Amino acid sequence: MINSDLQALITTLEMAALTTIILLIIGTPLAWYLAKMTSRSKVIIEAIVALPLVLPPTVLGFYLLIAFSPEYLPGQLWQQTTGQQLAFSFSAIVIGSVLYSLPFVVQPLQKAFEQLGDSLLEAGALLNAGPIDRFFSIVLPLTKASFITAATLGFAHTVGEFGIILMIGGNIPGETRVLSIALFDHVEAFDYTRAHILSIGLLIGSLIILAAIYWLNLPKRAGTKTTLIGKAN
Amino acid sequence: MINSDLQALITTLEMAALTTIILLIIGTPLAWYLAKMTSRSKVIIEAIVALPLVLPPTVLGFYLLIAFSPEYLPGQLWQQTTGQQLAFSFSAIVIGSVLYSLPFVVQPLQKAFEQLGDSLLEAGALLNAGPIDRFFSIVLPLTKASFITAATLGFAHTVGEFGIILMIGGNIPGETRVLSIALFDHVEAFDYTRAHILSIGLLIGSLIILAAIYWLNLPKRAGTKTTLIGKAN
Amino acid sequence: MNNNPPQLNIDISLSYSQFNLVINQAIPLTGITGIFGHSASGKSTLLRAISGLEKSVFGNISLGKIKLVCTEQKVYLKPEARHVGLVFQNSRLFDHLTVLGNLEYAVKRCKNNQLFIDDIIELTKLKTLLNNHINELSGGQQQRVALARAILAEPNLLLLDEPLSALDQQSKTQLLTMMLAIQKQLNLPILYVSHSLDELQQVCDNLLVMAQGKVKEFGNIHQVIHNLNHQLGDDLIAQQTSLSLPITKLCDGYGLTTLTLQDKQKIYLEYDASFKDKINNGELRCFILASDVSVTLTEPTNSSIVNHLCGTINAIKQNNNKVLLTVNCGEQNFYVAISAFSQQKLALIVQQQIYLQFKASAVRTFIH
Amino acid sequence: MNNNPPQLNIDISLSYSQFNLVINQAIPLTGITGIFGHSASGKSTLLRAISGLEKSVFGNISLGKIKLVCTEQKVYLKPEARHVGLVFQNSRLFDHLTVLGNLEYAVKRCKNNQLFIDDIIELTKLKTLLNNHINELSGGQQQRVALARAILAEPNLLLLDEPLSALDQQSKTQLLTMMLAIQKQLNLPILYVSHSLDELQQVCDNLLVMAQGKVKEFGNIHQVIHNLNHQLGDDLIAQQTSLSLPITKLCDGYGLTTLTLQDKQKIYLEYDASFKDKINNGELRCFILASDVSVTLTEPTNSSIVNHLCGTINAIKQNNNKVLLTVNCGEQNFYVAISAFSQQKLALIVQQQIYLQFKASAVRTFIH
Amino acid sequence: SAKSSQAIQANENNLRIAVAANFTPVLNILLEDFTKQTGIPTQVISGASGALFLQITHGAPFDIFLSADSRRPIELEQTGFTVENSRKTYALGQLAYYSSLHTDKEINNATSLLAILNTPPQRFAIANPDIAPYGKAAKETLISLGLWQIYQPRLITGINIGQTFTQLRSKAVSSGLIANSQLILNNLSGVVIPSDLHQPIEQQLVIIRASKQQANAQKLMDFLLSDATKQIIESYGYAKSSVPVSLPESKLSPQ
Ligand SMILES: Nc1ncnc2c1ncn2[C@@H]1O[C@H](COP(=O)(O)OP(=O)(O)OP(=O)(O)O)[C@@H](O)[C@H]1O
Ligand SMILES: Nc1ncnc2c1ncn2[C@@H]1O[C@H](COP(=O)(O)OP(=O)(O)OP(=O)(O)O)[C@@H](O)[C@H]1O
Ligand code: MOO
Ligand SMILES: [Mg+2]
Ligand SMILES: [Mg+2]
Repeated sequence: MINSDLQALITTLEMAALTTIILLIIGTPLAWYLAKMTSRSKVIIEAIVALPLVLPPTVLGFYLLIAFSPEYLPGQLWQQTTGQQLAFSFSAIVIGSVLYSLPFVVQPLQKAFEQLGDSLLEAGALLNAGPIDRFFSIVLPLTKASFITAATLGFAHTVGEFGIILMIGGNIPGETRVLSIALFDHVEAFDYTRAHILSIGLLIGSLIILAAIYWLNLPKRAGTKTTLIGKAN
Repeated sequence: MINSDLQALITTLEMAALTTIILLIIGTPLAWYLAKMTSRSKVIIEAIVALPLVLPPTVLGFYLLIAFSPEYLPGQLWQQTTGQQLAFSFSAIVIGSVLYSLPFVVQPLQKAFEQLGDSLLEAGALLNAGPIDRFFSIVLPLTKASFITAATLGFAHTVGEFGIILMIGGNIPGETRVLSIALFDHVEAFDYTRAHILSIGLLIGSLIILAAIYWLNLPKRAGTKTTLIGKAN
Repeated sequence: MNNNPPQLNIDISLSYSQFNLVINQAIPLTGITGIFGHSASGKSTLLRAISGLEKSVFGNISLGKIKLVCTEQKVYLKPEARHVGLVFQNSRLFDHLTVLGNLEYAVKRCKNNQLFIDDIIELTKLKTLLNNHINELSGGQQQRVALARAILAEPNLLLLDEPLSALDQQSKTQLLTMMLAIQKQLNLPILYVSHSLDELQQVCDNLLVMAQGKVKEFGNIHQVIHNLNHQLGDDLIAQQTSLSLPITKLCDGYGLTTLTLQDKQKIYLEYDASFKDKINNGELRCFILASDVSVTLTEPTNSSIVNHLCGTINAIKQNNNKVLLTVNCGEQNFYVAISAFSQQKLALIVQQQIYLQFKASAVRTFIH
Repeated sequence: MNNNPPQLNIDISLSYSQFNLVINQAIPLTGITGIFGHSASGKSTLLRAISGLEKSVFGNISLGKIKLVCTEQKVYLKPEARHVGLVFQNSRLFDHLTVLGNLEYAVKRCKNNQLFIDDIIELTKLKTLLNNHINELSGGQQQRVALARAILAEPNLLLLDEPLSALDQQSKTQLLTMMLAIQKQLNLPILYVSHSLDELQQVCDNLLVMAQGKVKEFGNIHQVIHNLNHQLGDDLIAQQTSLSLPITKLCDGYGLTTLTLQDKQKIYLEYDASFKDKINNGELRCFILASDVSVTLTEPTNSSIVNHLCGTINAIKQNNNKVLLTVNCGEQNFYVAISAFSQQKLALIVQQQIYLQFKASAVRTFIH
Repeated sequence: SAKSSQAIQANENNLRIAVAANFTPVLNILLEDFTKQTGIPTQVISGASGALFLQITHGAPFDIFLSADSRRPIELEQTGFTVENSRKTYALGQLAYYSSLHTDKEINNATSLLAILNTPPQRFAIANPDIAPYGKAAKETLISLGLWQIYQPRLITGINIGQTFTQLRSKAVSSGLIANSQLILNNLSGVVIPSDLHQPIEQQLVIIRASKQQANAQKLMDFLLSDATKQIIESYGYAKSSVPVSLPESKLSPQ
C-alpha cells in the first residue's frame, strides 16, 4: 500500500522534473523569440502555444493516444528510432505533459522578456557580450522571478495533471502510474482514509516546497526598497 | 445533438467568462499585495495560492464536493444565504474554477507588478494621482500584456477544466454540463465523429479568438522598436 | 504670528548605510531657492524627503501651515496629498503615453488650472513633438517634457532636480526665463537643485549650499556667494561679485545698459533684448567674476574698458599665489582676484583707495 | 595608403519620422574628438549608429580597416563585435549587480586587460561604493560607475554621450584628467558628446559641430571654435580665442606660468599644480574669452593686468552694438569683443597696430 | 444566479438519469421509446459509476441511478439514499476479448482464443480492476485462466471500461478485455468471455430517495425491466439473465 503510493510519488517527481526541465529548455527560446519578434505572424504561434489549454485534458489525451499509437506517424517514427512503443511509456506521459504545460511556461517568460526592454541589453552588447552571454548575464538574473514562476506553474501543473497521463500512460505501476491517478483510484475504490492521507501529505509537502522556493526567491534587500504603494495603502 | 452541444458551449463560455472576471477582480489586488509586500511571511500566501495546482483536479473536486455539500459548513452557509444548494450548481463550478485557476492569474500579474518598479509610480504620486488612480493610469497600461496573459491563461484553463467541474457540477445539461464534459461524453459514447467535429471546431474557434487577442495586444509601433537580439540572432 | 510669510520648515534626519542627512532649516516660500552642492551631498535625497518619497525620514516637515511629516505625532502625508511637484534627475516620463499624453496626465489631475497647456507647450517648444513617443525623444527633449509636465500639475511647491542638465545654453536660458515667469504668475515657490551656479544665479533668490548631508550655507543668494568666495580650499564656485542693481538706463546709443550703485557710481553692461524679461522689481541680477576685475591706482584712460569704479580695500586675503581683495564701492562689496605678484607690484594695503576696472562684458547676466 | 593614420569613416543616412541624419565625415582615430550641438541635433543618434544600435542606418561606416556597416555589401557588424564602448546619456547600469559587479562585468569580457580595475576604481573615486546597489547611488555616482565600466571594457573606440552632465565642476575636472590619461595610455580614440564647450576645450583635439542632423563644422578644435566666433546669429558658444601654446616657464616666483607665442611675445597665466597633468607635448591648452580681452592704443602701465600683447587688427566685424576684432599677434589670431561705443571712441580700423590686454586669470585652462 | 434558477426550473420536469458510461448508448436508444410511450422527458447524465455514486451521496439532484455494478447500489441502499426495494439488476455485463491484430476468423472460437491468450502480448488492456466492474471481471477471468501472474505486469488499465475501449480503438494497444456491448455498438467483433470465468457483472439500478419524480422513475424502472426492453438490451451484447454463457470446462482449463 504505502509502497505502491511511494512508487507513484517517485514516478510523479521524475515525470514532473523531467517535464519542467524540457519545458524550460524549449520554452525559453520560444518565449524569447515571441517576445522579440516584431512580425505580426507571431500571433499565430502564440495562439498555437496556448491551444492545448482549451481542449479538455481527456480529449487532448485521446488525440495524443492516436498520434502515439504505432499506427500513426509520430508513434511510428518513435518506434523506428528508439525501438520502443511510444504510447503507454514514461516518454509518452512526459511528452504529453510538456505539450499540456507549455503555455504556462512560455507565457510568463514571454511577458517578462517583453517588459525587460532593450536598454540594458544594448549596454551589454557594447561591453562585448554576445547574445548567449547577454542572456545568461543580464536577462536571466533580471527575470529570475519569472523563471521561478514559470517552472513552478509548469511543475505543479504537471504533478496535478491526470486526464492526459491516464489516457496515454495507461496507469502502469513504476512506469506511468503517477500520484494523481493513484489518488483518484483510492477515491473511486472507497479507500477514503488512504486518499485523505495521501492528499494531506501532498498538500503539506507541496506547501513546504513552494514556500521554500518563494523564500529563496525573495529579494535579498527587501528592506531598503521603497514601497510607495505597499505602505501607502 | 447540435442543440445540446450548443447549450454546453454557452454554459462553458458563461462559466469561463464569469470565472475570468472574478479571477481578475480577486487576483489583481492579491497579486499587487504579494508584489509589494516586503514581509517574509508572504511566501506562505504565495504557496497557498499555488497549492490547488498540485492536487489532481478530480481529487480537488472530491474535496470541494464534500465542502460544497449541505453537510459541511461552506455548503451550509451558502444554502442559508441563497436558499439554494451549492453543489451541482452553476455557482459551484464557477467557484471551483476560480480556485483552480487562481495561480495562473495571480502569478503572471505578480511578476509583472514586481518588474514594474516604483519610479513611475512615484512620478504619478507627485502629479497628485492617488493609489487607485495610479493603478489605472500607470500600472494597468504598462502591464496590459500581462493582464491579457493572465486572463487568457485563466479563461483557457477554465474552458479546458474537466475533473473538478465534472465532480462538483454533476454534468447537468444547461446548468453544469460544459463543453469539455460533452466532448468526453462523446468519446465515451463512441460518438467519434461528433467528438472530432467538436474538437476541431473548438480548436479553430480558440485559435481565431486567441490570435485575435494577441493581435490586439501587439505593440502599436512594433516597427520602430530596436530589436537588438531578435535580429542579431 | 500669522503675519510671518509662509515657510517650508525642515527639521529631519535620515540615514543610509554610508550617508546621513541632517537638515534643520526654514526656507521662505517665496521665489526660487537654489540648492547647490557637490555630487552625493544629499540634494536629491532632500527633495525626495520633502516630496514624500523617503518613508524612513525622521523629524518634522511642514509646508506653510500644513504638516507634511511629524514622526512624533505619527503624521506622514502621502506624496499625492502634498501637492508638491518634482522633476526627477532622470525624467521618469510615462512611456505608455505620448508627449501630449504625459502633459495631459498632469493637467487632468490639477485642481487649479490657472495655466493653459498650449502656453506651456509653446514655451517649452514641444509643439512638433506632441505625438511622439517618449523613447523617440532626445535627452534634452525628455527634460523639457518632464519640466512642462511638472509645471502643468500646478503644485504648491515645485522641486527641480537638475532639470536642465541635458540642455544646451540657449535652451537653458529660454527655460529659465519661462520658469521665472511662471513662478511669478502662480506665485509658486520653487526649490532648484543644480551643479551650475550660473543657472542658479540667474533665477534664485536664496541659496542653500549642502555638503555631506548638511546645510553649509543658507541665505540671500548674493550673500551666500560672497561667503563662498572666502572658502578657498574648496573649489565649489568661481570667486565673484553677485549683485542685484536698479537699472537707470535700459539702453543708450552705444548698446550699453546702465546700473547704479547706492553712491551713484554707474556700472555699464552690454544691452540685451532679454533684459526686459529679467528685470525683477526694476533690478537686474548680474555677477562679475573676481578674475574679470582688475585694479589700478589711478583712474585709467585710453582703454576700451568702460567700467571704472572708485572704492576702498576692505580686506586682503592671500592664498598661495592668489590674492582676493574685498573692495567697497558705495555700500556694495566687490571681489577682485589678482596675482600675488600684482599685489606686491602695486603695494596694495587695506583702507587704500583704488580703482576697479572691468569690461562691460564682464558684467554677466548669464554665462556667455 | 598604408601610411594614412587610421580613421573612422562615416557616410550614412538615417531617417526618423521628423528627423534625418546625414553624415559624411572622416574622423581621425587619434585623441579625443568632441561632438557639440544643440539639443536634438542628432548627437546621440550618431553615436548609436556608430556603435551598432541603429539597425536602420543606410550607408558605410568603417573603423580603421574594419567595415562596421556597408549596406551595399549587406555588411552589418553586430554591436558586440565592434569593440566600441558607449557611455549612454542615461547611465544604463545593471541593477541586478553591485557597483563592483558592474565593473567586473566589463573586465570579464575585455580581451586586453591593460588596465587594472583597482586603478580605475581609485581614479573614479568609487572605492567606498563598491558594494552598493545601483539604486542606492546619486546621479553623479551613477555616471562615474558608467564611465569606469566603459573604460574597463577597453574598447577600440570609446563613445561618450554627455558622461559628466550630472557632476559638479570639481568631479568633472578630475574625470576629464583621468580620461586624458587613459586615452594616452591605451591610445584609445574617444568621441565625446557634450553641451559644454568648456569640457570639450579641455580635452578635445578635434571638434565636430552638428546642427539638424548634419555636420556644421569639423576640424582642429581651435580652428572650429574660431570659425564659430563669426556665426553671430547663433549663440552656440561664447566668442573666444582657443590656443595650444608651449610652456616656457612652469612657475615663476609670483605664481605665474609663462607661455610663448611664435613671435616670442609672452602670455602669463596663474600657475596651477594640475598643469603638470595637462601638458600635452609640452603645450598647454587654454582659451581666452573675447569679452575678457580689452584694447588700448598705447602700452598700458600701472595696471594689475599682466598680459599686454602687441598686434595688428585683421578684421572688424560689427553685429548690432557689439564688435568682434580679429587681432593677429605672432601668427596667432586673437578675438576681442568690445562695444561699438569703444570701437568708435578708439577709432579702430583694419591694419591698425594696437595692444591687447587681459588678466592672467582670463587665460583659462578650465572654466570654474 | 438568474441563469441558474431559470435553468433549474427548465430542468425540473426532466427525469434525470445518472448512468454508467458503458450503458449510455443503449439507454439513449431505449429512451426514445420510453419518452414516446410515456411522454416523460429525460436527461441523461453519463459518467463513471464511482463518480456518480460520490455525487449522489453528496446530494446530486438525480432521480434514478443506473450503475455498472451492484456494489455501489448496495452501498447506497445501505446508507439510505435509495427508495426501498428499488435496487434491481437491469443488465448483465458480458466481457469480450478484442484484438485489432487478429481477424475475426482467427479468434472466432474459444480454442484459438486460449491459444492466443497463452502467448501474452507486450501490452494488454483492461479496465482498472480496483474501481471498474468490467476490470474486476477481467482480472477474475485472467485468474481463472491462471494467466494473472503473466498478464499483470503487461496491463494497461483504463479508469473505466470506456477508456479501455478508446485505448484499444486507437490501436495504441492491440488487445484487451472489454464490454461485449461496446463491440456490438461499434460493429466490431471479438470473442465473448464465458461468464463462468468471473463473477457476474450485475448492473443494478436504484431510485434516489431525494427525487421529486419517484413515480416517473418507477415508470422508467418498469420500462427497463420489461421483457421487451430486456430483449433489446441483450441484443446489444448483454447476457441473458437466465442462461449464462458457458463453454465446456475442458477447453478452457489452464495449462
Ligand atoms: N537608497 C539608498 N541607499 C543607500 N544610500 C543611498 C541611497 N540613496 C542615496 N544614497 C546615498 O546618499 C548620498 C546622497 O545621495 P543623493 O542622491 O541625495 O546625492 P545628490 O546630492 O543628489 O548627488 P548628485 O548630484 O550626484 O545627484 C549618496 O552618497 C548616495 O550614495
Ligand atoms: N526612435 C526615434 N524615433 C523618432 N525620432 C527619434 C528617435 N530617436 C531620436 N529621434 C529624434 O531625432 C532627433 C535627434 O535625437 P538625438 O537623441 O540624436 O539628439 P541629441 O543631439 O542627442 O540631443 P540631446 O542633446 O537632447 O540628447 C530628435 O529630434 C529626436 O526626437
Ligand atoms: O462503466 Mo464502468 O464504471 O467503467 O465499468
Ligand atoms: Mg541627485
Ligand atoms: Mg542625446
